[in-house]
Amino acid sequence: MGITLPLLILAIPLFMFLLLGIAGVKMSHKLAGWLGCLGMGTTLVLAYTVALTYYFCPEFTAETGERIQTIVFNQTWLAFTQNLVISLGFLLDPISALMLIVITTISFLVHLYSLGYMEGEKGFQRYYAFLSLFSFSMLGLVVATNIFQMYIFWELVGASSYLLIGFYYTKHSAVAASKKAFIVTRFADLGFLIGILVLSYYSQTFDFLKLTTDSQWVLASTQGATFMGASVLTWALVLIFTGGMGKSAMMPLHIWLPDAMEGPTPVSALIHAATMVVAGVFLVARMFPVYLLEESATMIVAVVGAVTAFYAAMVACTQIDIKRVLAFSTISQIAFMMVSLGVASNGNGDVCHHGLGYMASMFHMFTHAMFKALLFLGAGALIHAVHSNDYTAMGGLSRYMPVTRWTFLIGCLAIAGIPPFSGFFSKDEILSAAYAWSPFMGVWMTIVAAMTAFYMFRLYFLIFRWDEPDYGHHTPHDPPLPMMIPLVFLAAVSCVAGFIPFGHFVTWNRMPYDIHLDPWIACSSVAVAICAICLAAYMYRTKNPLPEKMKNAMPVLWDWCHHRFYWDELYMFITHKIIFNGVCRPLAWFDRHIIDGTMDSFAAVTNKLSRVIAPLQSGQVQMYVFVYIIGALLLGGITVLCLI
Amino acid sequence: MDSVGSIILYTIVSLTIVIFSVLAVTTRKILRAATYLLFTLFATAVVYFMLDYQFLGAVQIAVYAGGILVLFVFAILLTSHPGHSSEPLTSKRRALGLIASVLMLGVTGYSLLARCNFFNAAPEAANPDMQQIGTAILSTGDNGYLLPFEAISVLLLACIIGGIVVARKR
Amino acid sequence: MFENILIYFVVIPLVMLGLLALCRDIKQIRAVAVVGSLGLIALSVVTLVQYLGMRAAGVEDPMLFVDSWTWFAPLNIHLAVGVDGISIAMLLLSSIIVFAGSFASWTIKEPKAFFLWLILLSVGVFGFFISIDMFTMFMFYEVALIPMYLLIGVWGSGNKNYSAMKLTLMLMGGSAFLMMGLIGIYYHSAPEGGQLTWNLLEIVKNASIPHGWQSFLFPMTFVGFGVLGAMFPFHTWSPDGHASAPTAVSMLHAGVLMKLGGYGCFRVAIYTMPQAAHELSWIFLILTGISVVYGAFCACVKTDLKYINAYSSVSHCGLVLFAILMLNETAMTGAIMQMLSHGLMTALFFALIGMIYGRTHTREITQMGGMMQIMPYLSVCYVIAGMASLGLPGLSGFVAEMTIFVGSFQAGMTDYLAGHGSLRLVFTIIACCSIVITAVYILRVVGKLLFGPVHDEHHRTLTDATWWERLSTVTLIICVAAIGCFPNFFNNLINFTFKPAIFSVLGMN
Amino acid sequence: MDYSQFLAMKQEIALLCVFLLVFLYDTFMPRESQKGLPVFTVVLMLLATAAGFCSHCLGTSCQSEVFGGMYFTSPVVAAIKTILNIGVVIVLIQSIKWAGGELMIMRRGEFYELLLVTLFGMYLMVSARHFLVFVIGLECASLPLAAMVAFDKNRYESHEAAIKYILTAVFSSAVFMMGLSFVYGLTGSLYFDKIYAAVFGAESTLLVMAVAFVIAGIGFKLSLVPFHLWTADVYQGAPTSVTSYLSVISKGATAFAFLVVMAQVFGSVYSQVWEWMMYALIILTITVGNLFAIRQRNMKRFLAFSSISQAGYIMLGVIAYNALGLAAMMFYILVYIFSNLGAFGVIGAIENATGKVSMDDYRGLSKTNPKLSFVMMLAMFSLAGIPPFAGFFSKFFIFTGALQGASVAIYVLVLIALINTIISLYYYLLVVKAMYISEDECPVKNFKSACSERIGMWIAVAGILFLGLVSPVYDTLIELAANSEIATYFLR
Amino acid sequence: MELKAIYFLIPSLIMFCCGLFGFITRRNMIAMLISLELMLNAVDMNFVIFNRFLFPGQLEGMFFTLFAIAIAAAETALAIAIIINVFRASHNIDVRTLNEMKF
Repeated sequence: MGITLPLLILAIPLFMFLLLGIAGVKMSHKLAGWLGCLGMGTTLVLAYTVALTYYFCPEFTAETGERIQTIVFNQTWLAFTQNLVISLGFLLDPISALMLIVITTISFLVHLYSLGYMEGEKGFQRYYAFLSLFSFSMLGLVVATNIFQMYIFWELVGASSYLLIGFYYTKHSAVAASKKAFIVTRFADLGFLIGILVLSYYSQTFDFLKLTTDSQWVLASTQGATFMGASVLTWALVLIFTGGMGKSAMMPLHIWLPDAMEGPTPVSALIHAATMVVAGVFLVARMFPVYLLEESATMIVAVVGAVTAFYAAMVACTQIDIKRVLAFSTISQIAFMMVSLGVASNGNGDVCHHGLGYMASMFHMFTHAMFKALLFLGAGALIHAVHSNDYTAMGGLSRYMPVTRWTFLIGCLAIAGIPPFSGFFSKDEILSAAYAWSPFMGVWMTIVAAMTAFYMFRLYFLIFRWDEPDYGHHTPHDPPLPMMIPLVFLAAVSCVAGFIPFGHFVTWNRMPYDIHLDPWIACSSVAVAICAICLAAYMYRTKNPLPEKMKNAMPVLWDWCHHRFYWDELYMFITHKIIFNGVCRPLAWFDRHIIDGTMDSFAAVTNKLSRVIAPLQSGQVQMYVFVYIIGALLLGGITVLCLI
Repeated sequence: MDSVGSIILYTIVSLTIVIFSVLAVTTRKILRAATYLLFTLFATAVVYFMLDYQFLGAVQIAVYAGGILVLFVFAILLTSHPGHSSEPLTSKRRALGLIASVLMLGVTGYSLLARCNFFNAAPEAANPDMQQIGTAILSTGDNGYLLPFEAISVLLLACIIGGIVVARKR
Repeated sequence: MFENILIYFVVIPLVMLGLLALCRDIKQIRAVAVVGSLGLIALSVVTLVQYLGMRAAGVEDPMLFVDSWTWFAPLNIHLAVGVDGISIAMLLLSSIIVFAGSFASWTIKEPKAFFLWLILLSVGVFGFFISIDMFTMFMFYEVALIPMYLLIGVWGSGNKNYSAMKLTLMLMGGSAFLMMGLIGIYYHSAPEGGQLTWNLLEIVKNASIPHGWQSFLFPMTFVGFGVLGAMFPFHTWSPDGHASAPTAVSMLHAGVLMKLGGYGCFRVAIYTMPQAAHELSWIFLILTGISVVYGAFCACVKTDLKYINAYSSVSHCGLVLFAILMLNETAMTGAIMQMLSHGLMTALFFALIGMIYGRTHTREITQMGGMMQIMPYLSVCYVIAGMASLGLPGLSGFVAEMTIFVGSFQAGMTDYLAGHGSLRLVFTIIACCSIVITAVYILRVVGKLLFGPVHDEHHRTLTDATWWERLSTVTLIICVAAIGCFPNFFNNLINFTFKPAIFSVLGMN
Repeated sequence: MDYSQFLAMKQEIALLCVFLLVFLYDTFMPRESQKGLPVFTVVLMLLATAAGFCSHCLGTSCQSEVFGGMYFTSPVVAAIKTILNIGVVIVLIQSIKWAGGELMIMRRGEFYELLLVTLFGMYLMVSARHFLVFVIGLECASLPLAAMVAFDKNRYESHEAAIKYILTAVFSSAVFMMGLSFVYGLTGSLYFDKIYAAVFGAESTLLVMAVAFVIAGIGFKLSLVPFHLWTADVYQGAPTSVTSYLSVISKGATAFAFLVVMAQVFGSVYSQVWEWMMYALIILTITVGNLFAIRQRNMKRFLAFSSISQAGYIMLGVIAYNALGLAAMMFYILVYIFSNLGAFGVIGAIENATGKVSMDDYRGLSKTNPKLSFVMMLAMFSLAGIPPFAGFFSKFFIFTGALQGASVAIYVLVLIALINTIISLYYYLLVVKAMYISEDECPVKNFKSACSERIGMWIAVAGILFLGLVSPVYDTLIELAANSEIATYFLR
Repeated sequence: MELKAIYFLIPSLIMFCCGLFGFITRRNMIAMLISLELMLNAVDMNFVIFNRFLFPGQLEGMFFTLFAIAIAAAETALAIAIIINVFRASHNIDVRTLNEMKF
């Protein structure tokens, strides 16, 4: 494959960013919007060309059937040492090709959708510029040939996410949310960075191919190296995973994602549902062969994923803001993917169940991107219609917004895992992998799947059924065409995506693999999902006091769930009370009063001394003489004493 | 072995020096101080004579007693009323003076006493005659004092000019 | 003498001084300033090109354009010049900042005197960077210090008398130690009976400073330069000084002058006394490591824009010294990159702060807000500067910091595994933490100052940047981005120096 | 009796000729042409300086010892005399305006005569190799100064300063001569070389006391702490021209003479007796001078304390005890002459024009009198040792000279001295601050200073700017110093 | 009994110390000058004594004294002139009133 197309895939969004960023102010909204769409459209076409060529062109398949990892180009960017070199390149392999498709698709749809959604907003051009920047960064991230390139784009997506969350910069909450998102992920990135440093010290390379193909050999020097009881490799991998946790909003570092919903809804769809937040999953997948080496690291991935999935699902059941529900659902679903990756390892340096987990994770990443984007865009349409994020302002909307309603329903069914929608297939694979790893994990994840179905349909019913609030003279209606097209398209994809023979494209060892449904697991999961949907329907189909009763029955649980288990408050306490008031302020005080005070006190002491010895110069000539003679005598006398 | 006479003379002279020095700086009446100074200077001259430096003794009497002291007396009469006594010393100032002079006496006295060759008696030596002195003062060679002699003339001239310019009314 | 290109780095500013003295009105002054600083930029570019050409032709000398003219023969003092990649990078940086600074002080009051002092300052800076003779180096170093007093005292704001005095005195305190160190080096610059010299290259070649003396002279010189490099606990001149200084002076001071400290530590202290550097670096590692996080933490709670930036400078410049002390090729390269990067972005920051202050007449972030709506251009620039500062890839800060971290970590791990203690490693990790703290205070400022609703309705009437302000900021932004996007060019430029020079000294590689 | 020996004293004779001519002019010229006296003196003095300088250049000022070794001259001695001459010329130029004033009409001639005699005394001091000549030189250099200090008849301070000066000076010379008497008692001679030979191995309590008294006596003129207390009062009270003369010429000559005495008389007991005394004195001098200077508001008093601390730095050249130190000291003196005279030139000009001498009156001076404040600033920077002004070089060289010793003690001493430069920079900057930064409602009005004052200031500025940058001056000095007879004492 | 150098040195030293005491304690400037004369006189005596007792072969000490007497005379004359000058200006010769300039 020539380097032109891949290069263009990266170059066009970057160019669009610069163009819209610098010249955008002078453009009309329409022009900027269409330019953005055009750019992204071109990228979409190019990306599809590249990805499909990769999947279907035999030159990328070895005789064994293994898909070949190809570095299309790799340009040295910064050479730290002979071995440690940051290159900017383009690595084409199954998962990057997959991500190319996902990113460009969703990004293009969001571009299109935003034409309607963002119409008339101040800073429309800026919005498109940032979207392009994000697309560029995300594409750069997934095609990274080395871990440092990934880190670079990792930071860039963080920054574009910051800019987009804070798009409504006049709103305090948006500014705060963007700041929070950036800092929390920054903190995680610190771990990522140190992880990279540790790993690269031992491996003496950043290169993914070197790291993943001969992991054993490259990392041989870590053998036996331990730090505080754990092996160095574990430390490195866990630290790198910390970076992934930050971006993918895993449990202790998830707090930024719900707040990130302050950004425009299409942005949430693109960044905080479909693409950026799965970067953590992508990172672990990318490093998967290395993770295989270390049992405890995959264990941690799995456990963190499982806990997060459950936690997020619980919280999602109690949220009022529909975007928050979706956000927690995203967290939960990404956790599914993490779990899936974690359970792909059998703990002995080999994969478990033919590496089903890995495939399932990628599959779920793909399907989730589609249906979650659909849900977010649907939510966007709703918000666009009623100008509120809370479901309390909605209800009975199925009458007014039929298209939205049906597409939303498809999304809900997909996420709930109802066949034949796409979510069913991918989730089922994950559950299979989890059962294969440990039955407990399987059951746990099934419960989470049931909760997923419940909260999604709770949301659905609350929006489209329940009781109709007073919309006044401003009746809601379906969105305009640019917003409609993406909804319908994504709904269609969600219906059919499950039938893609995903195992033929993406597996851990890049060998084709046939998916087979385990009927027991499939049936059980569908059964619990349907039960959960029924429960949701029972509780929320029409306005009734049942939810209120439930809430009052378990006030503590509800409270904790509603307040997201007080994680935000905890963080607030740590950052404001401990770091700010406990460290920064005392340090600043210390600096001003102790350090600076010392410096000033030199001056003060000098001044004081000068005042103290002033009487020496009394103006009395007899005193002068007295000092003189005493001085001379002392001078001589002390010398005499010293000599003796 | 010195004669008894010279020992007696030494005793008188040294007592005079000590007593009148002390009196000169402690008396309240300024004119008396000048008089005591005169006695001290005379006693010094006597010491010079004792040590066979007659010329020096003569110079001492002529210049000091005859010149400087007269100057003092004139100055005293010019600046203060006769019989006027200065105010008593403050004890603080007196303490300072005592400290300084006792310290000086102690340290230097110790140094002098510690030096054993100061306990030599005076060796016999020829009395320098006037011709010797005169030659030395105008000689340019080793131990000749022509240069200081000329230089001090400049100094004296300068002091005259300085004295005039300072004392002149305008 | 005048066939050496380097000498023009001093000649041009001197000619500018002469012309400025003749200027009658503001237009002429501006013309002189702009043309002169453009000339300096051109000169540094020409030097760069020639340097690269000679390197490409395979010239392996540690320094190029080396020339030496006797000055005080009895003491063997020469006016010796010479550059390597590091100096050239610094020269480029300085000329760019002088250029941007001239535009940033376009409408200063009493322009003639101001520019006279400013250019005198730059004489010192350029002279320092081209010198390889310790005496001339020191002389130019001090030449650069004193104009600061008047520039801050006369054109400054706030508590300017105090700040100017404090800055000057503390820096002179540093140079007191420095002078002692330099003279000490001189007296041991040659083996017994050899010709003593001030020339750094010869000193390094002789390598004759006895070990005991090194451990005395190294701290002297390092502290001496370290004061200017804002090393904890000698950094306190920096916040006050920067806060009171006029815009262009802050730019030049934080942008270039503080680099003199780092450059000097590297070029004199470590270059000539490698053994002591090995043995004593731990003390200064601790101090600089503290600087890095300490400055960042302090910046988190300050509300005056200039204070925030000054503390941020403490943190970033601490990183420079920190990296130098790692005695590792990569880290040192990173240190130089960081000097460049910090120089440019902090100059940009100060320029912007000056421009904002010039409009709002306050620097308290609590009294401002929503500037993005009022002066979008300046605000965007501020965001870019902030992003550079917190290490966004594509801008200069990232490259520099990453090079430092990678290098330091390598050094730290090597130390640790060799059983030399984990100090380097621990402090590397502590220093890495600064990227988070930096993000905190940068975003805090950006959030309070630029975003959010307009705090003071009076601010609504304020105007956005004028053309000269735009020119000043755009120049800096382009440079910041250039380093961020094409780091390897600078990396190679700097790196080439190490191999022949420093690392033969340090006995590495 | 070989009176041709007087011919060896070329510079002294030239000076005395000037003195005589001035005397004759003053005495016999008609009243109306008396106004020409200042210029006449300046011209004569310039001629004398040029003659001395040329004789050096022509190489005729070779080393010679006359009067049985009482008087000694050599290129380096001639050089210091030339340096003093240069300073005197500047002082004379700067004082033309003041001396031409109405108040001085009756005393104009005397002023010049006294000044020349004191200069003669200093010549004797630096050339003396016998203590009697030295004492006469010392007295010659200090007694007429008392009269000069009292020149401002209408200012009470002037009288007060004069009386303080004469009383302490005589006291000091009494102590000094007491020390000399001990030296004589120990060694039996007053010739430097004989004492040098005799004093070695004769260390005793008495010798220590003698050295202490000698140091005190000379230190008095150098105003080393604790023998300095007269300085500030006298500088403040004396007419500005006299103060400037006192602060640079007198100090420079004495410093050189001091080095000669310490090296050629007590050099053999350097480390045993006086090295530590000097350490103590230098530290005290620099520190106390600085501490007092911080709080001064009167410019002349301020410069008095500054000159005290400068004397401490000059003494570093003595303690260095090597040729580098000697050269650095001479260079320091030269630079110090120019810097301090620059400052005094401005002070004098302002005092003559407005009568103001307080630092507070200098506020906003840069607005009204930019050139004056510029000169003042250069002088301050030079005194503080800021490059590229000459003071930086002189300070650097004197430290370099001192550190050649390489003992721990000398490093500590230099470190203390260096730290003191910070304090000194502080107060020098206070002046700059007053002129450039502080605002005042009624600053000194713009005025045009007299031509002579301007010439004086320009010369000072030229010296401040070029003495350091132009290396031959220092190179010559170091060559002279290295080949001088004093240098041979350092090596013993 | 023999007269030794020290026998003369001690009175001379006492004279010097008396001078010192007087100089520090007396308020009258002329009295201070008188004290100074005592000190100078003591120095002169020292020279003579040393010359006589220790180095009888030469006359350096004597000559020094000779010149010192002249110097003392010059000093005194000048000092008295200045004192009279001060007296004219302030009608006071109390040294303690001379403290216009201090600190």
